[in-house]
Amino acid sequence: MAEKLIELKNISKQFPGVLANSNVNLTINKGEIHAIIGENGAGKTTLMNILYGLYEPTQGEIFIDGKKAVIKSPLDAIKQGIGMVHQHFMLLPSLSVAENVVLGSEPKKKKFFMDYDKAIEITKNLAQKYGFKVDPREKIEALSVGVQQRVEILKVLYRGADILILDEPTAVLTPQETDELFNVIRKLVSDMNKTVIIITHKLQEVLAISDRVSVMRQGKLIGTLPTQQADAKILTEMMVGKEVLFHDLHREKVSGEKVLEVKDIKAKDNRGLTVLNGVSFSLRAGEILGVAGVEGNGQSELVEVLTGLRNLEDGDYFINGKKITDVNPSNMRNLGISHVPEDRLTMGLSKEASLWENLLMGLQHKKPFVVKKIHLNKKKIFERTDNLIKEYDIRAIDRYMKVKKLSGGNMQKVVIAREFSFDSPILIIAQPTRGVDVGATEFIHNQIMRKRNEGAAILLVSAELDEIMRLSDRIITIYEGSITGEFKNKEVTKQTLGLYMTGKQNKLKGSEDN
Amino acid sequence: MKQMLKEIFNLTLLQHTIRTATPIILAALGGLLTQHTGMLNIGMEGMILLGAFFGVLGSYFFGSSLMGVLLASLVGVIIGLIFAIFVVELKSDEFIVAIAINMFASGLTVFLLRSIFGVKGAFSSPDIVPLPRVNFSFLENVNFLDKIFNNHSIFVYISWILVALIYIYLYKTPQGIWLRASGEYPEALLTAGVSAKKMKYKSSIYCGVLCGFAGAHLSLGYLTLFSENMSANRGFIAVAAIIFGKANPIMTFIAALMFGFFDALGIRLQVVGVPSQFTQMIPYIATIVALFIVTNRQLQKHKKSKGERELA
Amino acid sequence: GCSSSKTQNGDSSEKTKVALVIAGGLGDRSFYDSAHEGVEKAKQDLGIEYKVYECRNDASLYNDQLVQASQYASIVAVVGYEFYDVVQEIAKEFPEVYYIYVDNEIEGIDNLITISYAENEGSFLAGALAAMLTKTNTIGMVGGMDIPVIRNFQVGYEAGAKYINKDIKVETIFAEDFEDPAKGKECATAIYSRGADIIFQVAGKTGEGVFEAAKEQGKYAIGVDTDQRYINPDVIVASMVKKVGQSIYDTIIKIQNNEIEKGKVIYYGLKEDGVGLGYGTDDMKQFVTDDMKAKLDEIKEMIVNGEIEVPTAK
Amino acid sequence: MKKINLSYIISLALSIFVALIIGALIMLINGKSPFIGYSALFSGAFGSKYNLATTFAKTVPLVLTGLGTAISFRSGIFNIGGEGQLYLGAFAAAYIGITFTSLPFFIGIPLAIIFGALVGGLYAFLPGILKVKYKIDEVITTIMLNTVAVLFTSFLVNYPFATTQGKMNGTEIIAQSYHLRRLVKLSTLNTSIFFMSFIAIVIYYLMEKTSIGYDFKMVGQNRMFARYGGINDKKQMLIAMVISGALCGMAGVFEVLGVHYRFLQSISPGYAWDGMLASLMAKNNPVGVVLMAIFLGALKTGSVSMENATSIPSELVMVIQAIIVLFIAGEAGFKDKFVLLNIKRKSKKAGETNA
Ligand SMILES: Nc1ncnc2c1ncn2[C@@H]1O[C@H](COP(=O)(O)OP(=O)(O)OP(=O)(O)O)[C@@H](O)[C@H]1O
Ligand SMILES: Nc1ncnc2c1ncn2[C@@H]1O[C@H](COP(=O)(O)OP(=O)(O)OP(=O)(O)O)[C@@H](O)[C@H]1O
Ligand SMILES: [Mg+2]
Ligand SMILES: [Mg+2]
Repeated sequence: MAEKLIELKNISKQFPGVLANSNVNLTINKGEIHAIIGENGAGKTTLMNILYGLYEPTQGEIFIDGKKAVIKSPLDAIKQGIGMVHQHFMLLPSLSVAENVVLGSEPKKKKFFMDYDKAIEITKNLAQKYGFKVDPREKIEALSVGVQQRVEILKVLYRGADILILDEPTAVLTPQETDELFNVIRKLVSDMNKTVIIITHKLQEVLAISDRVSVMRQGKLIGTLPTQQADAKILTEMMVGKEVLFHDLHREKVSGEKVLEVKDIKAKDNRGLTVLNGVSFSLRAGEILGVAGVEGNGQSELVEVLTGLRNLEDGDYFINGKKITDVNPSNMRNLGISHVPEDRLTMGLSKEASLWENLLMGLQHKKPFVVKKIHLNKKKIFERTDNLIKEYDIRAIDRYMKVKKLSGGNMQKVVIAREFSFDSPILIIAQPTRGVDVGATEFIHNQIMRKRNEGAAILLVSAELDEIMRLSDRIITIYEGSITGEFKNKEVTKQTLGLYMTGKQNKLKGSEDN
Repeated sequence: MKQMLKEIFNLTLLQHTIRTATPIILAALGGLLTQHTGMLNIGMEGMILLGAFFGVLGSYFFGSSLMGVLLASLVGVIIGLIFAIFVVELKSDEFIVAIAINMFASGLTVFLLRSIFGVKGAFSSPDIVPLPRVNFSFLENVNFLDKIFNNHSIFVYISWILVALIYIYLYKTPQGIWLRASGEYPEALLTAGVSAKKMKYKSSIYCGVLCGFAGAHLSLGYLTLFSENMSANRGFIAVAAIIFGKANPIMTFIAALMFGFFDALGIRLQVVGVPSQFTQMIPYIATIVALFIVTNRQLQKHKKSKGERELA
Repeated sequence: GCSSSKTQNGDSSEKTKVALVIAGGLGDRSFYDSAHEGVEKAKQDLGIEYKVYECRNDASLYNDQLVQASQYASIVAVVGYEFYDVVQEIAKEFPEVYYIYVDNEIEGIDNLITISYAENEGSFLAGALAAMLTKTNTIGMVGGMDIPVIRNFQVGYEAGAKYINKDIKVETIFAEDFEDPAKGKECATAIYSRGADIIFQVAGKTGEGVFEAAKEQGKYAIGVDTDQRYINPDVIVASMVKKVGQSIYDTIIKIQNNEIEKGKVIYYGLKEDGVGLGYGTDDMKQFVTDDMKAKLDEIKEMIVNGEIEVPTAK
Repeated sequence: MKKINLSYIISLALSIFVALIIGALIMLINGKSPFIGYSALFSGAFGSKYNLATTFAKTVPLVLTGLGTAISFRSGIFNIGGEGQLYLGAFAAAYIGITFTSLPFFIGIPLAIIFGALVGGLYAFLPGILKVKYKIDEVITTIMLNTVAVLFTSFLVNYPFATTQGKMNGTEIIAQSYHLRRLVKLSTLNTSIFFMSFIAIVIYYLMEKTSIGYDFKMVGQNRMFARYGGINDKKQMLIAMVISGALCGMAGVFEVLGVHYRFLQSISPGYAWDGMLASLMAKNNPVGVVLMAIFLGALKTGSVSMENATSIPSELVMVIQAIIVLFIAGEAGFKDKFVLLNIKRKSKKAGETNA
């Protein structure tokens, strides 16, 4: 019988207007990997934030090793040996890796000054010990999310945590990175007998790594069961409360015109380094072209170039065969491009604005939503808003609700709803289901496929190979700013894609030379 | 012509520069701390004024300028605390709180001026003990060093030392890192087990103290009197210096000196017959021009370095 | 504001009510305070009661304060050139109220007597004195702002100095601020550093800084409006006094005895003793020797009987 | 939506109330009667036709500068330069008024208003372009340009445009045809209040009901999002800045045409700052700005009568005003703290019942 390490006893958390957790009882055993799953807004993060001392529960108690623990602040939690890797990274972009790792308990010299050399040494050693590849001197802002994640984990380990909480660690990771992460986690548990709590929306991950799994719904803990006894179907039902059918997506035969084409385009990233050198491909109506690639190989910039958000340094860009000279966002929108950006919070939405305002963006100068040139036609606007809320089943109080109060899954639905409602011939979609729960993911996939079947040309960028392989008709792999391969979906395996994504193989040699 | 330039550009110009810059430097050093914790503090105007008044009060009653400074800093602590409570705890708009503090300060000082000293407008008295002046004998034998750097009021030198200290504090100590972090990404700091609120409080209190110094220097070092609203917009100039210096102590220091320099220049140009309205504009226009040049250069550099990376 | 407390005590029924409306605020230790002394004196001697209405240099209050004053008092003393427009309007609205308007010139409104001071004449003497005291043949002046009133001081001052010594240097700086002593100090320091050894300040609170500079440099300064020597007898050798209080006081009496000629401008120059030099009290160290004073009286005479034509600023 | 506003009004009223209580204490400590004090304050602001008029006369410039601030702040560009724009706008109007003296009012007045607005707008364009094109912080530049404008107009009225009658550091009186009619005897309230109301409605409409206002708001809230949505963020910021400047310029125009009938060297006692205060306190909501402007105007006139009628010195009144402002700033915070307390209390009960 495993020994109990943490016991949460009927924890409740009331936010203004929302009961985020209600009478949750959860037990974590020593040395186990415990998965927590649930829909967006189910209360997972809140519960963990309570355990980590970020929120004070409105009710309930926490026991660690059978003793009642008072955790009023993260510091208390750290002292209790708890460490948390947060859903949204908690790293200071302007500081170096080392500075971030030791933040909060820095090594000192002359007991007043920060000892940088020591910090760097510490970080090096830690990284070696756990087999991470990171340069302690690099600034965070220069790192890919994958690496940033490792820094987060180093942070936790540096503070000597025995209990690691990982909130959606894989949401932003590539398959390779996910595998690496899981290896680390297993190592931590087996070799260093640490205990891990992991939150994720991806069931196959749960089944792959966890010993036990707890399911939350609407703030309540529905149940905990050993992973052996679980499968995707059971867990989904527990999460959603009803059966979700994953029938295959219905794919119609559509053969459309070539609507978008780029020839040998080049672009620089924010630091002025070339991240796209000579990318060429074309996109037909009624097809989904998947772009597979490890984060940071230029796919983000590719999307920004195509949507006019980043300037095109070199190369040609055609839409419906016409060469585009003035590439800017409003122009591209007028040319019929819709865009689901990879980062909804900084680009896809205005958190402070209401639902209707967020859904209006892009139409505010178009009839019938504006009349007499500038007058906003609220009646029409609200009509549309409410329809979209229904159609895309966005869980919100009303059309006036501020978007920041929605859960991530619903935030994403807002973006999808807006962009899809334009009925644009071209859709450029990046990371459509990042951090989104199963139900919502299924819903979004169906919407994308619907668009395709209606004859839209869709460029799909995703770090999730499964997603790409489920939706795409064709797949191109991108590595270090160049296309390394192109495949018909059915004719390629994950493994092969992996090779091309990591540059280990390259069909179109020579495209790199220019 | 040559004669005229001689009359303008002489050692007194630099003395004047240093004197005028000092109160701005002191206040700006405080303001840049709150700036780093994410609070733009235009309440420094009022904080300086209070410092000036309580400096005089302390010096007058205890017959010691040190007591004046202590009292001024004490009041600074209190006002800093109030600012923090409203901005950090009650999440009030820092502009409004600052404006309120400025109103409060100019009201309160006038009120106390009359209820304590029984005068309105201004109070000066031989019993106000001024801050000591410092004289380095080793400088005396080099004339221009002597002229420029010798026998200023003590806070002139303190302000220079503080520039260095605060620079070290911000960039070389854990505390400094936390302080900056609390502005850049409070949640990150919090999850690392350090209270961002606490750092914001600290910065606000430091700011109060430094503005207290600025005020005390104004009323006990620069002058030996108190007069209504004698802070005369130095708080706002300090804000400008901070933004100009991107809240970096050294850059801010330079910005303040620059302002002092052009102020001195303005006054001297008047003596050679430029209409006063225009000479008094000089510091303000100069600041804008300087900003333009600096930022432009940065933009150019950015472009250039981009190019270089290209080749690499 | 403050002084209105004086109304509380005593039965206000038969007492004449006087209002003092000032453009700035009390406590300038010069112009406005001098006016305040006048009404205070009237209160002591004539048993009137009064209230002070401060506008604190807020243009939006000139009208309001004047109206409130007119509703309260039967005699309203209005101090500050700023009221030029407003006082004319309001005076027409309250024909039963007497207005004593200080520091400007308006004729033809029956219930409005204006008092105009010949600052230039007083400043002429100040200039002459400065010229006599200087050992460096360089004297200075710090003005609050480059505005007509102040320039009127300036021209008189320079003329006076030149009268004593026609190739004397007069350095003038305007601080463009009446409330910044620190700036005043810098202006003065700049002038002293250019060889001047005596400065005439016409800059309100900014002028306080001039005295500080004089003290620090061991040089001389001349005060303004009231006899400011008491502020620092060791460096302030004299003051160009503008007897605002006195003139208001006199006018109140005239009004009470109906000796007033309606709608006239009363000039207070040297002749009327409205302006002049103040040497402080005898317990103070005197810098101005008796023969200097004699010389100054002589000059005064010549100005009074028109032998000397003092220029005016425009 | 409506609900939120209501709760906001309530908590606002509460915080003002608390502030007044503290003010009362201060008066008591100084041996003054709060009742006399506050009744004087109130009647001074609203007591009679005249007082009411005076209050509204004060609000005209506050509303205009307040809306100017609101529109720029909402667009994410911070125009602190209202004071300077006001001075130049005022002078521009005066210039028209003393130059084209023969124009009939129905041409002259609009001309003066438009020219004043234009000058104010242009003066705001400068920091605006520096911001969007050269990334120069607009807060500094506008603060600096304030002083420049004040000094420059001061030069103009003391040399080239100095009046010849009386000692006044101002321009000549503008031609009769430019004078806006006074509405209430003795008070300076004039027809500019109608212009002001009209402009306020236009700005309200612009900010709340139009696509332009929508663009402004989106740019201010999240520039990335705005650009992504196809809005030209830089252009919007620039436009907002110019409108802001024009409004502040107009505030100056009306001081000349309606109140002083000439440009005065110190024509504004910091209207733009009070306007900014109004805008901040109203969270840049146009309707709120108008209400706050009226509130501040009333506070100003009221406190003047308060210090005249009672023996409460002006500086004390100022302290009380400061406290009121402070508590208005604290409003949101107080509310949150209060709500949280409630939740705690409730859930405690719940917990007990559960157990
Ligand atoms: N700071 C907060 N203020 C108000 N309500 C909150 C806050 N944090 C969470 N909530 C509410 O609590 C609910 C649960 O939030 P929580 O983050 O725990 O969900 P989650 O399970 O982590 O969702 P996701 O899977 O998207 O991360 C949310 O739907 C939200 O409405
Ligand atoms: N001020 C707030 N009021 C109400 N709910 C909030 C507030 N802030 C955050 N939330 C909710 O708290 C939860 C936690 O916030 P968080 O940023 O983790 O969103 P999330 O749902 O986890 O999104 P994602 O999974 O995409 O990161 C979310 O459900 C969010 O909607
Ligand atoms: Mg979460
Ligand atoms: Mg999530």
